[in-house]
Amino acid sequence: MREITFASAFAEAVHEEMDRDPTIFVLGTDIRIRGGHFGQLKDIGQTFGPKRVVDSPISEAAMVGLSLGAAMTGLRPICDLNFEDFYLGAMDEVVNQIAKVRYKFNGQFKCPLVIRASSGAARATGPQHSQMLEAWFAHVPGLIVVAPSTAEDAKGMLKTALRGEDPVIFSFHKMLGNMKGPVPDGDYTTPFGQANIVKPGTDVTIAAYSIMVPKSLQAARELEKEGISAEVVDLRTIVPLDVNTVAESVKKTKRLVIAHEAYKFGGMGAEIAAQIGEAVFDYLDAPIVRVGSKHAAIPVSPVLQEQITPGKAEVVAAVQSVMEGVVRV
Amino acid sequence: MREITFASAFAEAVHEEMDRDPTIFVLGTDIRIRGGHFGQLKDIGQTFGPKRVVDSPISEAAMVGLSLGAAMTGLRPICDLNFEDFYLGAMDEVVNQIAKVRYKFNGQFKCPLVIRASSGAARATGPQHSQMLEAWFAHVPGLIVVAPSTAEDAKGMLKTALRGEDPVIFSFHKMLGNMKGPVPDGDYTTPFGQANIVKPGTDVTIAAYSIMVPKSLQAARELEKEGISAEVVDLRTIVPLDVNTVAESVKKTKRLVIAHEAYKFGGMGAEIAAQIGEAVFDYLDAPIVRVGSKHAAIPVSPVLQEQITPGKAEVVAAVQSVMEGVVRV
Amino acid sequence: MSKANYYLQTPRKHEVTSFDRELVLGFLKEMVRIREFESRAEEQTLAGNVVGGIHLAIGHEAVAVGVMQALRREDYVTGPHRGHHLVLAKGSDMKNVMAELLGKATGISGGRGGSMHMADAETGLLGVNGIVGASIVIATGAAFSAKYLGQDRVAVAFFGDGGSNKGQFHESLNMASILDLPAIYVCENNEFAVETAVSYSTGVDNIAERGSSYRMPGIIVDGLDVLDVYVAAKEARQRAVQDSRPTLIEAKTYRFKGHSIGDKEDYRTKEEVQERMKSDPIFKLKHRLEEAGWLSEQQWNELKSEVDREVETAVQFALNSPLPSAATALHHVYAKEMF
Amino acid sequence: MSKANYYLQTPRKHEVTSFDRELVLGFLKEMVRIREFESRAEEQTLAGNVVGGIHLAIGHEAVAVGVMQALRREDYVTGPHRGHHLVLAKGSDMKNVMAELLGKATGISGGRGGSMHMADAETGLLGVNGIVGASIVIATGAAFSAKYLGQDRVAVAFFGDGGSNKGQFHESLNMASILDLPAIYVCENNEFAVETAVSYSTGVDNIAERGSSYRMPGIIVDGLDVLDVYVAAKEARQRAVQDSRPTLIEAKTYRFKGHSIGDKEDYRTKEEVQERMKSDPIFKLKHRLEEAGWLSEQQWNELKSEVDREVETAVQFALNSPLPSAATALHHVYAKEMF
Ligand SMILES: Cc1ncc(C[n+]2csc(CCOP(=O)(O)OP(=O)(O)O)c2C)c(N)n1
Ligand SMILES: Cc1ncc(C[n+]2csc(CCOP(=O)(O)OP(=O)(O)O)c2C)c(N)n1
Ligand SMILES: [Mg+2]
Ligand SMILES: [Mg+2]
Repeated sequence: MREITFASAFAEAVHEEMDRDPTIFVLGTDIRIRGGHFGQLKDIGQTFGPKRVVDSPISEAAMVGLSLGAAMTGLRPICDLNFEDFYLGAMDEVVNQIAKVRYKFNGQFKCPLVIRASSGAARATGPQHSQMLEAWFAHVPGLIVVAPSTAEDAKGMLKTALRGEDPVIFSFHKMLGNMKGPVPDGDYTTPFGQANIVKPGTDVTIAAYSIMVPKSLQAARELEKEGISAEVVDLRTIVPLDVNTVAESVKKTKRLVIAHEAYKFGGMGAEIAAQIGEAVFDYLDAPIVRVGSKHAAIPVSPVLQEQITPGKAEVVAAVQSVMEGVVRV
Repeated sequence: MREITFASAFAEAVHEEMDRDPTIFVLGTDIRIRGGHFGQLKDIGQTFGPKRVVDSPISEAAMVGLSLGAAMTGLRPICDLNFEDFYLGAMDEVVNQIAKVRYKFNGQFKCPLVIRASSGAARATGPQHSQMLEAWFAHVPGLIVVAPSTAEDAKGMLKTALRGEDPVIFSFHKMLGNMKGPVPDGDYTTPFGQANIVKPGTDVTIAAYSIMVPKSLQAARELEKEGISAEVVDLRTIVPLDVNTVAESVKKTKRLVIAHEAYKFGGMGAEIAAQIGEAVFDYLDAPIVRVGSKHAAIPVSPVLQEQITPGKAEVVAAVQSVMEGVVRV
Repeated sequence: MSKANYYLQTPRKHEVTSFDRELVLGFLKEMVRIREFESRAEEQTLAGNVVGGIHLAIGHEAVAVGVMQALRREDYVTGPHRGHHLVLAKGSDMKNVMAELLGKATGISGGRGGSMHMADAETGLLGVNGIVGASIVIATGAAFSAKYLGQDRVAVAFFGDGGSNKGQFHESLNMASILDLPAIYVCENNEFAVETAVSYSTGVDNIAERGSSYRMPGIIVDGLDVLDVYVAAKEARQRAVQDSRPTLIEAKTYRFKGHSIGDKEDYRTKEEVQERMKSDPIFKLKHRLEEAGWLSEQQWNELKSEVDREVETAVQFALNSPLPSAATALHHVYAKEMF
Repeated sequence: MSKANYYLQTPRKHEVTSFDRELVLGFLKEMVRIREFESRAEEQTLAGNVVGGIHLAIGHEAVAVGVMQALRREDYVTGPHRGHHLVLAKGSDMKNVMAELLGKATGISGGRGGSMHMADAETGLLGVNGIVGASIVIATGAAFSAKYLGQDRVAVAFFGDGGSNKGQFHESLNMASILDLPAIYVCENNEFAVETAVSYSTGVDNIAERGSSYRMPGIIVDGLDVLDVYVAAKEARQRAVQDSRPTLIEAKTYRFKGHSIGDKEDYRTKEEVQERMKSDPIFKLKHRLEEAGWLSEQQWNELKSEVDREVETAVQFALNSPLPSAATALHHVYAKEMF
């Protein structure tokens, strides 16, 4: 299979879907020429022109609100918010409006749109350009939340989003953008709510999503050398959340580590741990351990950032601790 | 001890602290004459006048942003946001600015302010006037999050907030406002980060906060009749979170139910369950069960609302299920 | 991009006889329908039958009717928390509107939304809204959609004087201006946001002047004169569909009732309200029609009793309708049930 | 409440000799300091020593210097992502500013903030900010504080043309107007927000005209002429402290460099930039001083080498400073460590 980057796979999906469906348009800051801050949609503007690729003023509330009004009236917006941190200027639109519009009006309106933003920390992205808010969105009924980790899923899940009927929050981790992976030729979609076992193993389950999937795979390879066989589950979507696949894996391995880059405190890891604790309580041989960022804003200094955000080492340590049955993290 | 309402106790604290400290001011919509939507600060405007009790235009971002700028330069704002749902128009100010200002500037500035809002569902408050966002705020380093359940704590914790150096999110549940409770005479403060065992018991621990404390106490009384002795822990603050008191209780009771009105999915119950699962894994005789709202916006219809938000019955059912060791909720 | 310039226009007086008689009689009837609906809604609230608080639009009738009559059915409308008049004027069945207030299954939003969350896919009503400012952004998107799809359609956002101080107002009007959207922004300036006077909250003499920040005409209309509203809205609709340019209309009106039922109204005097009620928009139009010889007492009585029958039918319908089924509580969260 | 009316003022030309000579020579030096700092910051970025992206203010020097020189040290300032010039002009030690760009422990924010998060409690700099629009709300609060405490102090918010389309702009300027705050809002209109031209993004001819929505003077200044900026800022400060009224200043400038380092700048031509650089604010002031006989070649050379020494010292200081200690990563989240 051909290998392309996560970002290219994402852009391919936009291209193909815009070709297919004339009601899809893109709204974003600096999107028409530059293709967005990271060039994530380079060439889209040239291909589809200013009617369908619309440069926005810096007005996040209006961007998201416009997308809602458009989605209620027959269009399918892709709203590119640039950095995930910029959602914070449009939260009323996302939470009080988009998430609720179908429900509160008793199903009279749907809201098929995608909001994309670059999430997570890259080198020195600092306190206001590094956040991961998926746990927030998961706590809001009405939103679909996806956080793929591979080029294949980026493309397939965006297509699913653009053919679905619900609002989708697409978390695009900055550090995944340039990662390459195999992507099938031709049209395909990736279903929501199906976790993926990306590496089988027998001793411990590592459940992760987004950037922590490749980091967990690195950790698993390192653990292999120590004789520990880790099964790595890529959750892929946060809402819907496929806890079953994790539970089945845990029934086999008896141990679970959950890894995400968002803050550990109040993060999705807690929800997964709580659900697994309920679902397969009797199978667990050790407490579930969570890996996530420590509780501080993301500092610019790489020395400090490394202390706050988790990497391969933290996953390895967490696995070692559950293998010993002693919580060290 | 005299008995006064939660709302009066809150207002007493504002009165006394404003008397004590001239740098405290209140900013809110319809606050000067009416004392806020629920009259929660009635008479404050008359007592302290328009310099210190400032009516605001409907401009939540500027209200919170103004409070931040004022707090950085020597004042202690009490920003009254009316309904917790209205935070959504000021999230950038709360999360990207207030929560981070001390950290990102390396401790050069502090941000001592309180934001109060009415949270939770009352009869027919509907999709945009019923939210509880404490799990969101807990997921943001830099914020203190308090959700008292008694008049005594409302007063004592507001005083602690107004004498502290950190930004405090004060969750004031609508249904608590008129509940009466004993309040000591004279000046006192209630510490943050200390849960309170409001009813001792031996068979099961119920950890709750805000409105779910009185509901859990009702549940405990009902369970008493079935011969089940529940220990009810009022967490009081969400950040800092006193997991130790819960853990100690669980060591004794071996069973835990966590109850909050916020959505179960992605709520604070997950964090508490995950931490208890790590801390006292070997003591647990049954899976931890969480009680929280079901995953839908809060409908106006009371018939429907009752299906979504939890009450005494859901707590009773959850306790019964952990007593049987079978999860039914 | 065409850049129509800002200009400020002040209220105009139109001869009632310069309009079609049936049209104006229709305006009157629509206004009376709203007034009677609101009176019964108040009565039902005091009787304890309404779920949740409601905000009466008594005093706002001419704004809703004047604008909606200038629109076509396919045009989109959004509104704020105070919106019964908008829902009715846009054409929803009064029975379902009343049923919604009572939280019934037959309500326009199935009882899920209540007074502040009514929408009607049939009439292009994209919803009134519990959040101040939200109506403004959503209509902007609908206007975008109409233009994108090449439809002869406009989108109208209603909002209050208080709403004009939200950031969404600024972002939306700027967006509509630079994207040349067929949008109409109608500020119902009733001089108060709850207890807060517009003269205190709003740093400009006329909200319509804010059009100048967006190269958008600022049209002040007498919101108690349905004819002035109607003509301005017609012109704005024309500007929207022909030039694809937005308009800001400020309708100066007055809230004859409290902010919501139970409001003690200690921010204004009874005398002030009495004085202002002399300009009752229904009374004024009725008077003009009578003067023009276009409305006899008998016609008025017929109109009234027709409306009374409709409203009574709506109240009975609402009272007799079933409550929503508890089993449906988790429907419509997503396209397919997920939780 | 005093309600100073809106008026629009256009750029004014001032004779350089109508100012104090030392003052104007000081302006020149401050501007050169910024320019040289920025050049070295660019060099350090290309050398890989800077942590994170930076936004150079080359072309914006006259705005920062003109405004700051009109302020007192105790006045508050906030700024946006593009802010090195503001930090330096407000009086922070250049060494700590450069060290911050390099993410060092000696940086003005201890390496936690980097280019977009510099603040200085000593100079009243309440921070530049990574979020467009945030500077505007925060300064509004500082102005509130100054007035509340009865201090002879003003607060100044800097922001870009792009920032003027954020909701925060609207909410803040309205708030400052109705509360009569001693605030100055300075829009550095450099014609672009990243690739997006102000003529596309902003539905008004001059951002200063938006003052009319808030009964606030809208003052357009030539942002490449430090004297025009200085006089307008002095007047605005006076209006703030004497009348307690806010001012909106739009400084028309131009960004001589890319949005951030690495910007391909395919949204404008090289020729356009060359043409605009003929109005270099430093070059222009130097020329006027020379014409007035107030600046000899020798004086210029001395000034330049003084600045060069300072900047070189700053670079060496930054390069030789230690990195933050990993052990401090969880400090300053709360007043006391909690997690
Ligand atoms: C964002 C937001 N802030 C505050 C409120 C609470 N609130 C509801 S109505 C209202 C006053 C609105 O005034 P205005 O816009 O003038 O409309 P009116 O009620 O006068 O029709 C307020 C403050 C809200 N619903 N949404
Ligand atoms: C709320 C928000 N939206 C978007 C961005 C991304 N961003 C950073 S700078 C910038 C352009 C700002 O333009 P302008 O305000 O004119 O300032 P300039 O860069 O020209 O100095 C953008 C879009 C941001 N930082 N914050
Ligand atoms: Mg009003
Ligand atoms: Mg700019």
